[in-house]
Amino acid sequence: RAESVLVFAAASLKTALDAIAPGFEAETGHEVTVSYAASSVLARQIQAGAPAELFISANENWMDVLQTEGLVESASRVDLLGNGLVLIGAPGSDRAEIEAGFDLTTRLGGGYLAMALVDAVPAGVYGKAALQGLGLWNDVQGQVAQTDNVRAALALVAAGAAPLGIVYRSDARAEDRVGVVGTIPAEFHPPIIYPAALTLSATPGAQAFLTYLQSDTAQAEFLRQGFSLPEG
Amino acid sequence: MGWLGPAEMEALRLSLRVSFWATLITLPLGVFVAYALARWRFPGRQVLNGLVHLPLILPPVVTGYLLLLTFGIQGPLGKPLSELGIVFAFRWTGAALAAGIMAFPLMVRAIRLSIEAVDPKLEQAGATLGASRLLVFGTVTLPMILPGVIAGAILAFAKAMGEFGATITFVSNIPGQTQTLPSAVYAFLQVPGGEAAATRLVIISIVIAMSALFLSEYVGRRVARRVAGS
Amino acid sequence: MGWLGPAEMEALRLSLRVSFWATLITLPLGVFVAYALARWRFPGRQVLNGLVHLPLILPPVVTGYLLLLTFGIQGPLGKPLSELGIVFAFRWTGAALAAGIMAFPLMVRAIRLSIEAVDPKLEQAGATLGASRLLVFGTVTLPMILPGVIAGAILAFAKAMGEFGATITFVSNIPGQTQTLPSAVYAFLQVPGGEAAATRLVIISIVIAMSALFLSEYVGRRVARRVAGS
Amino acid sequence: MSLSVQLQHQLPGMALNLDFDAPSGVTVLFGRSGSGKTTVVNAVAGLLRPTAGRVVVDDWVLFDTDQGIWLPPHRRRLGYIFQEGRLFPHLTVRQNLNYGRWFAPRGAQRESPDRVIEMLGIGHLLGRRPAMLSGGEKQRVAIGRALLACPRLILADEPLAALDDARKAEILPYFERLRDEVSVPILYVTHSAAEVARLATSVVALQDGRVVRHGPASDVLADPSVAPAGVRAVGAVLQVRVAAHHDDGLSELNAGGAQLFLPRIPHRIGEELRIRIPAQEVILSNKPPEGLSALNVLSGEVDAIRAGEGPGAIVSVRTPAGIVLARVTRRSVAALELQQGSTCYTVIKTVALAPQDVGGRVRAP
Amino acid sequence: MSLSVQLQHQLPGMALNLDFDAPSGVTVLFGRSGSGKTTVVNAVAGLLRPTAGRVVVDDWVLFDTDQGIWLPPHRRRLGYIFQEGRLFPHLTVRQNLNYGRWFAPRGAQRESPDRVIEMLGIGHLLGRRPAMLSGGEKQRVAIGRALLACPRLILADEPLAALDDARKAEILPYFERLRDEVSVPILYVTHSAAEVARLATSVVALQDGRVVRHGPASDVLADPSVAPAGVRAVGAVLQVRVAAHHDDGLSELNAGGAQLFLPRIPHRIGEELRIRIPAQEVILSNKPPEGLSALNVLSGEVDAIRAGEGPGAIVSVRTPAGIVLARVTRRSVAALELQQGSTCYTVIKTVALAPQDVGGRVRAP
Ligand SMILES: Nc1ncnc2c1ncn2[C@@H]1O[C@H](COP(=O)(O)OP(=O)(O)OP(=O)(O)O)[C@@H](O)[C@H]1O
Ligand SMILES: Nc1ncnc2c1ncn2[C@@H]1O[C@H](COP(=O)(O)OP(=O)(O)OP(=O)(O)O)[C@@H](O)[C@H]1O
Ligand SMILES: [Mg+2]
Ligand SMILES: [Mg+2]
Repeated sequence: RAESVLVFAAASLKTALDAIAPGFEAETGHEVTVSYAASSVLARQIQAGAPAELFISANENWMDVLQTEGLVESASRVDLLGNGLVLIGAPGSDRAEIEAGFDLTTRLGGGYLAMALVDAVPAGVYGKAALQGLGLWNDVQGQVAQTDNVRAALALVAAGAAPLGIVYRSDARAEDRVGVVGTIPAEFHPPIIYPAALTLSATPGAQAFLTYLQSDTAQAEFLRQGFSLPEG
Repeated sequence: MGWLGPAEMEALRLSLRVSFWATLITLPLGVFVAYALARWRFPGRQVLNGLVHLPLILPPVVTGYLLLLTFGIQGPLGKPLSELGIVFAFRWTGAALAAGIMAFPLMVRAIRLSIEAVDPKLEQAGATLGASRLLVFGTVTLPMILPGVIAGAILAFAKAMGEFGATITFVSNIPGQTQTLPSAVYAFLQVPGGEAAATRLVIISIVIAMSALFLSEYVGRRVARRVAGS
Repeated sequence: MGWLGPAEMEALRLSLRVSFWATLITLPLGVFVAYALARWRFPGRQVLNGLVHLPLILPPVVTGYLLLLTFGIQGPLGKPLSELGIVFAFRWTGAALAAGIMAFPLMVRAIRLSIEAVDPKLEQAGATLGASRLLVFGTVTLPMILPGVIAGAILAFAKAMGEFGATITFVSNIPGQTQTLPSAVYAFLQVPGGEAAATRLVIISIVIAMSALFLSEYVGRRVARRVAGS
Repeated sequence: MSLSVQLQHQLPGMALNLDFDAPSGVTVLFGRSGSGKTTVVNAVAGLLRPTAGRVVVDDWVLFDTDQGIWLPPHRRRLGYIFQEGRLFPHLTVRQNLNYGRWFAPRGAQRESPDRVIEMLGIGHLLGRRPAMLSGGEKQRVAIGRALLACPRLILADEPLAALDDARKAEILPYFERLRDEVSVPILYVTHSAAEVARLATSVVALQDGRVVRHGPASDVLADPSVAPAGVRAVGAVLQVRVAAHHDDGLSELNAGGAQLFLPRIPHRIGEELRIRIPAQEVILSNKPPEGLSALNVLSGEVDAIRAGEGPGAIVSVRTPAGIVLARVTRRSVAALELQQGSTCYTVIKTVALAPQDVGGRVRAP
Repeated sequence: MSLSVQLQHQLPGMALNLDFDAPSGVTVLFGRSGSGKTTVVNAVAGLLRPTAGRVVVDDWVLFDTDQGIWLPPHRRRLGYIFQEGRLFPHLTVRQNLNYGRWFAPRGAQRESPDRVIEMLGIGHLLGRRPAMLSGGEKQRVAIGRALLACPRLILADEPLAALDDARKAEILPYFERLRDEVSVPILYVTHSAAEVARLATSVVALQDGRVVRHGPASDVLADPSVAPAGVRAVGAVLQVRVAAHHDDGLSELNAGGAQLFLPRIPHRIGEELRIRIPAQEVILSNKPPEGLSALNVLSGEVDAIRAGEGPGAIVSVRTPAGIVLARVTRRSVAALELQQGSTCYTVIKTVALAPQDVGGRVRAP
C-alpha cells in the first residue's frame, strides 16, 4: 500500500535526500515529503506533536532529548551518517596539515575565523571542540565570527569577508569560491554524527525509507555529497 | 514560469495563498484594533498596544516558538480549537496565522496613523446627520482612511510574503503544506549549490511584492486624489 | 539585573546601542525619503519606493547576504568606505546598518502616511507668509507630522531591537561587537534546555521595547493633543 | 414647537451659564464673536456635553442632567449647518446632499432635493467633490445637506455669511417657509440685522456665555441698547396685509387702515406679512409734508422719545399702522419741538422698504 | 503703487480669462459665489500657476509667462487673509501672529504687534491654539497674521464676513490706513456694499471668470446695473472736509460749500474725507422742505434720471457738494414732475450718514 511519509531532516541534508528520495519512491511507491529546518526547530516541533514519522538530526543532543522523552522509537535509532570538518580559505589556498600548534593566528592575519555559533549550532560546537583539542581556541576565540548556521560561515569566506572558516566537508565541496586549506583530524572533536530515528507515529513506509537510507544506493549518494558513514 | 520546478510552483502558490488569507483575515481585525487604539480610551489600551507590537519586537523564532507552544496540537489554544475542527499546527492555516501575526503590527500602525489624521469634526457632522457610530465609521472614517488601509494591507501582504522565522518554527517546512517561498529559499541556502535556485525564488518574491506595491500606490493615489480633489 | 550574566549584559548594551544609532541615523533620511515619496513627482519615484520596501519583502538572510556582498571588506561599497575609515564588517556599526536597513521601510511608511495627511493648504499659507520650502517644512510640516515621526522611529527602534537574520548574516555574531540580544536568544534556543536563558533575554527585550512604545505613545499623544487642541 | 435650553459649562476662558425658552419658530442667537453662540449650538446638537443642563424640543427631551438623559447626536434628528461647512471631502456634492437622507427614518417628512438644489443654485456642482468648490459653493452645499436630512430641529450657525446678497435673498424665504409651514424649530446664529429682522421669532442676545437680553424679535429690535447690529438695526415691525399690486411696479399694503407702498413683492393679495421699518430710514415732520418723493406718510402721535448716549434719539410714534420708530438727532427733536403727545408725520421712503425686510407672517410668539 | 493682473486659466467648469489694471489703493474683487474671485487671488499669490498671464505690482513682476518669470509664493511678500482662515493648528495664536515676521526681511516696515492685537481684540487669546477659538476669533487671528507679515501686497478674501458689525467697524479703519498711509496695494474680496464703498479705490466685477465691469469705486457704485450688492448699494461718494464738531454730538462737514451734519466722527477738523451717500437714503423734494427732522438739505438741479427695470429710478442731482444720487420710485418722479434740469432738493437724514460710510481720503485714482 502506497503511503505518504513525512520526514523531518536537518537542512544540511537537503541536496542528498532530494537526490535519494525519488529512487525510493520509484522503488516502493511510497511518497516522501521532507521538511528541512534546523535540528533544534524540528526537535521542538516533534515535542509539540508534529506528525513527523522519521527524524534525522544533525547532532545527537536533540535526538537524545527526544529519546529521553520517549518521542522516538529507541530501537529504530541509528547513526545514519557522519561528516568531517575542514578549514577553508580563499580558492587556491596552500593546503596545510592541521595539527596541534597550527599557526592559525598568523594565517588569519588579524581577520576573522568564520564558524557557526560555537555554543549552539552543531558545526560550531564541533569546531570549537576541535580548536580546543588543537590548543588553538584560546588564541583565536576573540577572532571568531559566529553565524547562525554553517552555510552562513561558508558565505563569509566565499565573500572574502573572512579569510578562513571552519565548515563541514560536505559544504566546502560544492562552493568554488572557497578552497580547502586542510581537513581537521577527527580525533580532535567528538564524532560528527547524524542520528535518525522513527517517531511513535511512524508507518511501515517510514521504516522502509529509513532502511532505504542505509542501502548502498543511498549511501553512495551520501558519500558523493561529502558525508561519511559512521564507523561501525 | 517554465523555469520553476513543480515544488517551487507549489511554494509560490502556497505563499500567495498564505499571504492573501493572512492579510484578508487580519484586515478587519487590524482596522478595529487601530480604531480602538486611535479613538477609544479604555483600561488596558496600553497593554493591547504592547501586545500588538510584540511580534515586531520579538525575534521571529521566539514568536514562532510561542505559537508552537500555544497553537500546537497539545497547546492550550491549539487543543480546544482542534476539537472544533480548526487546526493550525503544521497546516498552511498555521503559516497564515504566523504570517498574519507577524504582519499585524505593521498593518495596525499604518491604519492607526490614518485614523488619527481624520478630523473628528467630520465624524461629528456625520452624527448630526443621523448616522450612528458604526455608520459614521462606515461612511466617513473608513472611506477617508482607505489609502492608509490599503497601505497597511499591502505592507502586511509584503511582510507575509517575506515572513520566514516564525513560520518555519511554528509549522515547519513541509512542501505543499507549509513550505512558503522564504522557507524554500532557506532550505536552498542551507545546502551547497542551492544559491541559484534561491535567487530564482527571491526574484519571484520581489516581483510579486513589487507588483502589489505598485498596485497599492496606484489605488491609494486614486483614492487620495478623490478626497483631495486635485 | 543581577540575574544577567556579563555576556548577556554586554549583548543588551550592544542591542541598545545598535538600535539607538540605527534609528537615529536613519531618521532624517527616512523623513526625507517619506517626504519625497509623498510630495514629489520624479522619475524613478516608484523605483525608490520599491527599493525602500525591499528589506521588508526579502528574507532577512538574503538582505544580510546582499549587505555582505556590498558592504563587506571586499564589497564594492565596503572597500572604498573602509579606506575612508568607515568599516561595517564585523563591527557594531554593521549591525546598526543592517538593523537600520531592515527597519527603514516601516519608518518610511509611517512618516509618509503622516505627511500625506497634512493639508497642503497649510503649507501654502506658510509660503505666502514668506517661508521657503525648507522653512515651511521645518515650521509647518515637520511639527504637524511629529506624532507620525515618533511612531515611525519607535517602530524602527522596536524592529531594530528584534532584528536578527540580516544582522547575523552580515556581521555574524562576535561577542561584544555584534552579538545582539536576538542573536543570544537564537543561540540559546538552538540547544536543548536553553529556553530558560532565552526567556530571560526575551523578557528584557520586551520590557525595553514596551517602554519605548509607551514613551512614544505618551509623547505622540501630547503632540497630537497640542495640535488638536482638545 | 418650542425650544427650551438650559446650560452650564466651563470652557477655558469662559463660563457658559444660560437659560432660555424660545417659542416656536426661529430663535436667533446673537452676540459678539466669542460670546458662546457656537458652543450653545453644539450643546443642543449633542456635540458638546455640558456639565449640567437641559435641552427640550417641544416635549422631546434631548438632554437632561437631572433625569440622566443624553441623546447622542445621531438620534436628535438635526440639520446642523456648521460655521465651517464640514462637507465630506470624499463624497461628491450629490452624495453630501443625500447623506442625511440615507439615515432619516422612513416616515420623515422629506424635502424635495430638486427644489433645494434649485434654490441653492448648486445643480451644476452635483458631480464635484468639495475640494473643487468655491467658499460660497461649499456653504450652499452645507445648507442643502442639513435641509435634506429631514430634520426635526435646524441649527444654523451663520449659514449665509459667505454668500452674496442676491443669493441670500434667494435662500432666506426658504428658511421662512421652514419656520411657517413646516414649523421646524430653528436655532439660528447670525450677525446680520436683516436676517434677524426677517427671520427671528425671538432673539437671544449672548454676552460672555450669558443671556443679556431675550425676547420677541420686535421688542429686541426696537431697543437700541441691545439691537443686534447696534443702533443702525433698530426698527419697528408692522403687521400688514397685501392690498394691491400696481402697474408701475409698486405693491400696496394695508397697515391698520393706512396705505404703504413698496417695490413689488411676490406675496399674494390678502396675505399677511410682517414688515420691518428701520428706524433710521424714517424721517419725522411736524407738518404734513408736501412735494416729497417719499410716498409713505403715516401721521401719529409721539409715544416716547428715548435719547441715547450719542447725538441721536429714538422717537416712537403711534400711528394707525402701529408703533413706528424713527431715529433722528437730538438737534432735530429740539428743532421740531417734539415731545410726548405731539402730533407728527412719519415719512418712509418707498424704496427703503426693501424686500429683504419683508417676511411671511409670523404667528405671535 | 499699482496692480496689474492678466490671467488665463482653465478650471473644470470655468474658464478664467481676465485682465485689469488697478490704480494704487484697494481693488475690490466683486462677483457672485463661484465667479472666480478666490482663483484670481490665488493666482496673484502664486498658489495657482495660470496657463498664461502676467501679474505686476508697481514695477515688480511677480509672474509673466512671456518673460518666463514666476516668483514662488514665499518671495512675493504677501499678506494673504484666506477665506478659510488656515491658521497653523500646532502653533499658538501668538506664534501664528509672529509667523510671517520670522521670515520678513530685516529692513521691512513693521507693524506694531501690540497695535494689531489690540485692534483685533485677540489679546486674551495669545496663548491658545486655533482649535480652541471661535469662528470669528480664528478669522481675526488670520487677519493679524497677514498684517504682521510686513507684506508688500495684501490679499484679503472676505476677511470680515465672519465678524459682527462692531468688530468690522474696528477693523475697517485699519485697512484704510494701510491703503492711505502705508500705501500697500490691497486686493480685497467682499460681498459687502459698505466695505466696497468705504475701502475700494477701484472695483472689478467678475462673472464666470471674466471682468464685466471695472472702474473707480464711485463710478461703479453709482451704476445700478452693476453695483456690487445690487441696487440697494448704489450711492454717491462726496469729497468733504471736516468743518466742526458740535456739542450735541454732531460733526459738521463742508461739502463744496454746503453744510452736512452727521453723528460725531473721529477725524480731525480740516481733514479731508470721502463720504458715501447711499441713493436709497436720499429723499427728493421739489420745494424747500420745512419742518423735517432731516438736517441736511442740498439744493441742486436734476442731471439725469435713469429708470431701471423695476419700479425705481436713480435720479442724479448736481449739488454744490457734487453729484448726489437718489433712488426713488417712478411714481414719485412723475408726481414731483422731475426732469432733467429741474431744480430740486435732496434731503439726507443725518443719521443715515453712518460712520461706516465715512472713510479717510482717497487720492483720485
Ligand atoms: N480646486 C478647484 N478645482 C476645480 N474647480 C474649482 C476649484 N476651486 C474652485 N473651482 C471652481 O472654480 C470656480 C471659481 O471658484 P472661486 O473659488 O474662485 O470662486 P469665488 O468667486 O471665490 O466664490 P466664493 O465667493 O463662493 O468664494 C467655481 O465655479 C468653483 O467651483
Ligand atoms: N474647543 C474649545 N476649547 C476651549 N475654548 C473654546 C473652544 N471653542 C471655543 N472656545 C472659546 O469659547 C468661547 C465661545 O466660543 P464660541 O465658538 O461659542 O463663540 P461664538 O459666539 O460662536 O463666536 P463666533 O461668532 O466668533 O463664531 C470663545 O471665547 C472661544 O475662544
Ligand atoms: Mg461661532
Ligand atoms: Mg472664494
